[in-house]
Amino acid sequence: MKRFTLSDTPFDTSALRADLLDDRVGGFASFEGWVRSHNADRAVLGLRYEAYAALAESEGEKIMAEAMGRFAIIDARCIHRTGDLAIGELAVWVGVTSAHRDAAFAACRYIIDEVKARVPIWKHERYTEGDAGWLHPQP
Amino acid sequence: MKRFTLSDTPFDTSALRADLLDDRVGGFASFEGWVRSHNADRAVLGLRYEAYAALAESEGEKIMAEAMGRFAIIDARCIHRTGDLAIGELAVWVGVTSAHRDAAFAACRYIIDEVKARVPIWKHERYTEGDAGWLHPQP
Amino acid sequence: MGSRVTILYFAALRDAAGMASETVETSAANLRALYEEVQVRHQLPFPARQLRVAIDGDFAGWEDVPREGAEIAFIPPVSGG
Amino acid sequence: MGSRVTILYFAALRDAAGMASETVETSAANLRALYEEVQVRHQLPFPARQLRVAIDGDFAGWEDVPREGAEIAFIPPVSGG
Repeated sequence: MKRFTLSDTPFDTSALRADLLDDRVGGFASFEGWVRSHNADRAVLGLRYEAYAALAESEGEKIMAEAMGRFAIIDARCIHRTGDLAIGELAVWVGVTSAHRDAAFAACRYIIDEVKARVPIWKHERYTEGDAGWLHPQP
Repeated sequence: MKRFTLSDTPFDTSALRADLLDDRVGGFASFEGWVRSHNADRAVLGLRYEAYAALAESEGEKIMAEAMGRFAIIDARCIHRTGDLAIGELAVWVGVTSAHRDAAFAACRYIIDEVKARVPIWKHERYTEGDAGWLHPQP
Repeated sequence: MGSRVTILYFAALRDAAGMASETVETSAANLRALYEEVQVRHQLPFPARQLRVAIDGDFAGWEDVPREGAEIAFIPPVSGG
Repeated sequence: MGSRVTILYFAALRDAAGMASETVETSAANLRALYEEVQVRHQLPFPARQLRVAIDGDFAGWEDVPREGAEIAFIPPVSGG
């Protein structure tokens, strides 16, 4: 079963959430990254995510397995968009279920932090001033 | 505007989430409490939440205002069910938006923790063995 | 000279009291003394130190005075979420 | 005796190289030396220490040898999420 997926089209979070329904679940924590109109004080028109798909999927799946092992959770999913996105569109979704809320929060945070740090996906922003560029934050 | 509400019927989380859409939002953190089939090793048939509604609403609203003041968030909502709930039903929902994920996670956690600790709502569980009882955890 | 107040009971307190509310005449000097009166009468299962107390929909202090016409609630430990 | 390898370029590396991939014959002793070759040729904007490197879809080490037929990717700092 795949817990991490890339999607080149908008995705439906309610289907992802429904996939995690289980009557042992007491806590469900989720995180969504949305495309903002501003980043680092620059007005953004839209953006594009590019991935090295094969490696992104295997590294993403590794992160999900780490989360399953480190936290007392029941299940977890993460999906990340690729391609062109407009302001307000959903870039990434993480959902985690557990019996108790501590583990759900901790695992949800772990997954989004690791995905942002390790999965080979790159953001290209277009600005209202006409220029554009890749984001390559130095660690 | 009310950020905290009680609901005596099932509620639609997508409408609550849509209420928080804003193009300044980069991070959206949410938490849901679902009715589990087991609690403290006892098999649960279903449960009922009772609230002291006037005080629950004012105390809930106070928690939301505290979260708005303490964290760099854009907005937040919380809704809590009252009445009879079946296994798998949604008991509470918290949603928080922010420019950056740190604040959204921290505020979401603050709200659910404070709601559970301070808002006058009580859970009555019915067990498969035929008995039932109020949960009054000692702090 | 007592005050007439309405007392609200919730959850296990309501089950123990056998009622959701009652209106009583009390000469209790403060809310702690009022709770002690009703605790004895209804055999309520919590000592005051495990409860919070509210007057007219706001949390109040145990030393507050039961004013004429007040709606008083003794709040057992909560279990929402 | 060189090895024939395919190199993948992503994001700012692809823009700088002007291509998404190329197949090259290299006698570089390891992936660090291979990167130094292509960095000079394409004027790539990152030193190796800011990159990660992958072979055939798995993260690899800079001292690994470019095997014949390998697909090698130099991974610039990521910005998903």
